[in-house]
Amino acid sequence: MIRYCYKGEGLDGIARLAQGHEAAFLVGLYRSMLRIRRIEEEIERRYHENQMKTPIHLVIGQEATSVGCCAALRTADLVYSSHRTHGAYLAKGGDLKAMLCEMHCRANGCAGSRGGSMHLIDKVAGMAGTSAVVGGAVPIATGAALAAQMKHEDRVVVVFTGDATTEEGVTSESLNFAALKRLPIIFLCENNFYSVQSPLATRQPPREIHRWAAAHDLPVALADGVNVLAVFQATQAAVARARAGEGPTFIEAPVYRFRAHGGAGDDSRMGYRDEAERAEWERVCPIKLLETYLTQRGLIQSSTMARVEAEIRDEIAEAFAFALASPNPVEADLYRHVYAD
Amino acid sequence: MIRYCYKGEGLDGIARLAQGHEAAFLVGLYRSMLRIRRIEEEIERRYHENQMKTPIHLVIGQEATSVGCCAALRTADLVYSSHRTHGAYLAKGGDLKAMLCEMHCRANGCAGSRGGSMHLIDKVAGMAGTSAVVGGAVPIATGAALAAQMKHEDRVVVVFTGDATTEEGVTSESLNFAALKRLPIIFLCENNFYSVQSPLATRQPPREIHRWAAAHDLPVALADGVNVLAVFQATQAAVARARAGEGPTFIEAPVYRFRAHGGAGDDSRMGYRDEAERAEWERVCPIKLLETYLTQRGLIQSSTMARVEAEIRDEIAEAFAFALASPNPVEADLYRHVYAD
Amino acid sequence: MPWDEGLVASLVYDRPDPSEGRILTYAQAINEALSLALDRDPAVFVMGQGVDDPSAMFGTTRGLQQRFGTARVFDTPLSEESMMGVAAGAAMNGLRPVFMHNRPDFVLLAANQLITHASKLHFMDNGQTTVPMVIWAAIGRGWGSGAQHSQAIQGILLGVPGLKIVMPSTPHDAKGLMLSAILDNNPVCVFEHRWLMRKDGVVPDGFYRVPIGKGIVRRQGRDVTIAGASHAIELGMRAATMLAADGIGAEVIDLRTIKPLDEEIVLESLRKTGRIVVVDTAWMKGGVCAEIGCLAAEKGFRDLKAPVARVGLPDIPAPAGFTLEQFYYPDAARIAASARELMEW
Amino acid sequence: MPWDEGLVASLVYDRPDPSEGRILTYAQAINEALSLALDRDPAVFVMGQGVDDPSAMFGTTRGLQQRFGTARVFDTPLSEESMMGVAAGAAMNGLRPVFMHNRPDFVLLAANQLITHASKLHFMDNGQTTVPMVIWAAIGRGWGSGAQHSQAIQGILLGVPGLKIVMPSTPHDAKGLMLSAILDNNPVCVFEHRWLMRKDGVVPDGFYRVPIGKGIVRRQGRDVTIAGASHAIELGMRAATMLAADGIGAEVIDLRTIKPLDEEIVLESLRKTGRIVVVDTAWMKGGVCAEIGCLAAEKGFRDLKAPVARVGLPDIPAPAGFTLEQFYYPDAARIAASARELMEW
Ligand SMILES: Cc1ncc(C[n+]2csc(CCOP(=O)(O)OP(=O)(O)O)c2C)c(N)n1
Ligand SMILES: Cc1ncc(C[n+]2csc(CCOP(=O)(O)OP(=O)(O)O)c2C)c(N)n1
Ligand SMILES: [Mg+2]
Ligand SMILES: [Mg+2]
Repeated sequence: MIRYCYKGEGLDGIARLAQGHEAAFLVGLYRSMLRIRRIEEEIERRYHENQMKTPIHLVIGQEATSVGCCAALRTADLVYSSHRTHGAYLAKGGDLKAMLCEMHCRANGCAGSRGGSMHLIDKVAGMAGTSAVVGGAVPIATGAALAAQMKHEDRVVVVFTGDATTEEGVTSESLNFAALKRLPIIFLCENNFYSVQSPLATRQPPREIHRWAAAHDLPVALADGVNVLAVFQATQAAVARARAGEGPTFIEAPVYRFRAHGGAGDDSRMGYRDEAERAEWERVCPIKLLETYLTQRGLIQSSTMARVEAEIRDEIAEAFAFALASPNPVEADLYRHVYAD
Repeated sequence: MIRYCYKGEGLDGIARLAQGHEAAFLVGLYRSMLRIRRIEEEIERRYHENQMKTPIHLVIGQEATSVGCCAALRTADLVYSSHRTHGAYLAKGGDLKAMLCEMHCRANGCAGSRGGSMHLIDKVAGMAGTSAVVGGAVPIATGAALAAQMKHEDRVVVVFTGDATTEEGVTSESLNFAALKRLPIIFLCENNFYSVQSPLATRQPPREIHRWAAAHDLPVALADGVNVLAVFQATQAAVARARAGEGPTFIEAPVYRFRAHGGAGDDSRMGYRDEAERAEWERVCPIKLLETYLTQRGLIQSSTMARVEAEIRDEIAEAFAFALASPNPVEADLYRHVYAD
Repeated sequence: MPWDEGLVASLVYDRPDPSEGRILTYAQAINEALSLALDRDPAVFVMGQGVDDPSAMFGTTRGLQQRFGTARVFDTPLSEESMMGVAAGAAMNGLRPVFMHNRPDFVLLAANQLITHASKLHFMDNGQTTVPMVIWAAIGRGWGSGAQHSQAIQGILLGVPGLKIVMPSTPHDAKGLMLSAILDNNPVCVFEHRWLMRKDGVVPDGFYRVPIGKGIVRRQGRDVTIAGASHAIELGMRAATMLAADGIGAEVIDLRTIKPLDEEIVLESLRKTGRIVVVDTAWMKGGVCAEIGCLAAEKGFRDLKAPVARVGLPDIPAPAGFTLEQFYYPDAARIAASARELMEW
Repeated sequence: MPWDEGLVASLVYDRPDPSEGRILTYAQAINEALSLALDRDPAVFVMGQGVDDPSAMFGTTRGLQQRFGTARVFDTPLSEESMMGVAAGAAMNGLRPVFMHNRPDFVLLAANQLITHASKLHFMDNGQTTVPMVIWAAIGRGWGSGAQHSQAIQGILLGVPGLKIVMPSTPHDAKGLMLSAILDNNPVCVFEHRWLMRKDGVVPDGFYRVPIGKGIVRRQGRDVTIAGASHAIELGMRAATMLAADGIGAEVIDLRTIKPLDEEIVLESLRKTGRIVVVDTAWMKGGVCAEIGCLAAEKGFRDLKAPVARVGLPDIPAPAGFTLEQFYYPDAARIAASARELMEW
């Protein structure tokens, strides 16, 4: 039984929104998504080797949200996220080597092997932080937006959340506060209909998440989460509002994760969701959709595609090699940074 | 400056809703409200004597919500409330002597002098419990409703909350759960526009509380909180739905407290709210309104009114005397009921 | 062995001798306890995120929803604070909830309902209401769990009046203490260590209880007492074996309940050994180690021949990386070294 | 003397000699610290329920909003968990929030943000972010505050790595520790006892700091150490006077910071006296009393001439009623009695 079907416009939606965008921009989005996909696939492929002794929460299938959103941001803008953090980290420009070092528990990981895959951070890129506690990053991002406002900085904050995150009271509290203070923040809710193996229907009454958010008195949008341009557009509008001092926006983007909640591979066969449901969503894979559009319109050559694949492959191979050759932390590292000086 | 004006229909609203109610019923509501008012006034009058070493949160001005709501309930139905608990306790039929003993820290207080005025309880009357933590009683009441549902009991639960209570994330969480499970519960939000000395506008963006609640996917109502019949009617409809297995309701009732947040007397002169605002609301004092209606229509005689006043006066005098003559707890009491057997 | 696997299979246990009785894993023993409790009393129900998932909370809730229905075994929204209050409210009204969390960190989201409400309402109401509920959480470590997914919170909750906390170390106790917890008329935290979930042990059939508030001597010894609970006992027993090789007789006290504490069993052992190493899976500061260390100096002072020693976590958040974890978590060798120091004092 | 009054004016203090310097109350000293900090550094801001109320948090925030504006001194919604996260997020981005709570019970609603986030993020990020924030709360008791409005939570938080906790006992320290807390680059809980708010004391003008992590000897003595912080020092000093009448010399150690603890000052005193009574305004189990009691037996064992003694709250929720409160809370007499017992040991 398919519980959650795709309700967007698919290729038509892409075609409609692609109007007026340069080919290079579209190819850039495509490349970004493909890069994340390939990195995730490589992580997944190697996971059983036990070199990455860390939980992983793959974003395969959900690349359009991170990429579409971050394309509308500047480096100075800040991104926060939850446990499912690879996509946001990479889309915001986070360093791949530092990420893989972190996942391999190496001393030069982006969090010095202290954070793990759920705590990717790259301050230079504006990937500001994450929380492994669902909802944990929401008020922190709200506080970052408050700081931007108080310091009169031209900076927008985005926090990525899941559907279940809206069940945590702290999310309601934070929406209220952001709306009250008109903070420059965007709540980007990736609604993938599941929390681990629990479907939305066992956790929330039949309502639309963005309508719930709207009741907190802030503008909301529903953006097709497999359409990178829809996410881009919605974010762009929200960013403009935030920069103009008009306050927060909540964006709901329905998406689907093609893999298990955590770890490698899909776990649909365990029975909590129908393989047919995943198959339906795989037909609107965000990368495939954009690829189809680009190739149909002749906006990308197959030679370019091959080159992009090769570049990505090389980058990934090098990054993994780098991580595996990197040093382990030593005991003294444990005692550092418990307190800040 | 008057920040929060009365927006109801005043006497006209009473007149409209009084249609079809027996005089005895109306007089009963009047008596109930008056009794609460007189009890509160006597508590207030004596507070400076330092015999009641307990915080107090008077409901003077807010009597219609407790009385209107509880008039639609049965003894078997359960009421939970927050710190502002006197009204709900008395309207639900809680024992006056036990309440005053509790406030006088006597061993025979309704909570054995262990709870104080914020923890009034009378299990026989269905006054099930309170929390001194804002929002604390909301999920507990929701759990009581879950118990009623699981045990197939014909029992409705009401939880009284304030406007600020809706800012606590746990309220959002509880509304979600109640709606999801279609629990037999009524959230009665007494919106008196202030939390201690903080006006609503410094805590919430300009939105209507019941609309916020509605976004959690449950029926909501806005009932004129100075009109005891409006509260009665809204509760009655909610109770009918709950008994029919149709789930929860959220009722917002705008009201005004005539006294300080805590303690005796009004504190408007401290400047956090305008005395003119209180004066405006005093013109629609819930008791006065109903009294005017009853006398104008000849539904109550002045002799009856005098008798009611006298009865209440005597009851109060006796209850205070009883409390003052009651024994103090002894040291051994402290060690009881830390753990249940 | 990624993630889930890594989290529960990090220790290799000796298999018990099957001739001694029926062998179950720790997780199966909990499953059996829940099943028995649900069967005996219609007031019992099980709630928690993913209790009806295919992965079934390490197997502890396997089959329960199928057998007892969705009304009595149900998944919840991600609303820890509200759900804790819902459990308390249901408990105050005649039910016996078992509220399960797959990590103790998430219990902290409900600190207000647990600490300020569930644990205190019976007292505040002068005994008029009881709050019979079980708060179950799998504590643990390893495989990158890090600072936000592996906090052992027993020390934080130790000072909360009205609460009970049990931490079984064997499948036998996991079942018997779970049944006691469900039958108890107070909020009882049942903290189980992930690394014990696969441990085998002899588990009696049918209904039985292990009393809350009573420890047990796991190994006799005259020289030094090693006291702890849960996974600390695993380490303590191995340390005792190491010490025996040096001719040091370690007495291992499994507290089983850490609140209310079986003070007498600790003091009794101290009377014999005069030395104590307190071991805990949580932080040493202000937790179980501190409480028992203080107890020894307060009520067992006359017997003390050497300083009290504590072995637990340093005052540092848990690191995520594998190498750092090895430096962070105490092991049997560290316990043994600590005991040896006391012997040389 | 209803409610608010009753809560802060329950003790009568000796007035200090004005010739010693400028006299302020404890609440005024805090007010001055906040004012100075806001003035010196635009990154500092003050938030909390009612910080701009006419009653101004016992006067500690009086006039601040008028002087520094609504952007830097603001009231908040009733959303403790989110506001704690907001403070942490602001702190991680260059600001220095002071988040005020008029009761510590409400801090527990934010346990997740405080314990699992603010305190650990600096470590988790490998030192890349700092979280300089102050969590202020007025602890206290009396006048029916009861189980849900007077929990002293320092013991609960003692085990949390990455957090600092200060508990000043004098107006001088209230100012100096508040300034240190605001300048510290970590989350610092500043717990102040309501009953101290009216206490007078000599408070230097201008900017100064009392170092975090350093205790102070309030009274010298050779026979027994009384260690504690905040209001416990008030009681301890009175107990010392009582003991002096019996010819017993009590040394009173004001810890000032309870995390990180000044272990050396305790051990040093113990070297002299060999006896210790640990006093705390919170529960004795697993809290400050347990930690220091254990410390004495762990690192001060050689000096101990008698068992460690703890004087704090029993393992019982706070009762609301006045009479019961008298049995519940420890006083100077109980401390003195405890010390006398140690002398007779
Ligand atoms: C407060 C809290 N509760 C439970 C968990 C366990 N958990 C980790 S991820 C997750 C799923 C969250 O679902 P959602 O927010 O929809 O994000 P998704 O995983 O679907 O991207 C859960 C329940 C947690 N990390 N934090
Ligand atoms: C969690 C929590 N935060 C703060 C307080 C302090 N407090 C007590 S009553 C109150 C006002 C609550 O306002 P509202 O819910 O509107 O109820 P009202 O007092 O207006 O009836 C506050 C802030 C509290 N008791 N609990
Ligand atoms: Mg999801
Ligand atoms: Mg209000």
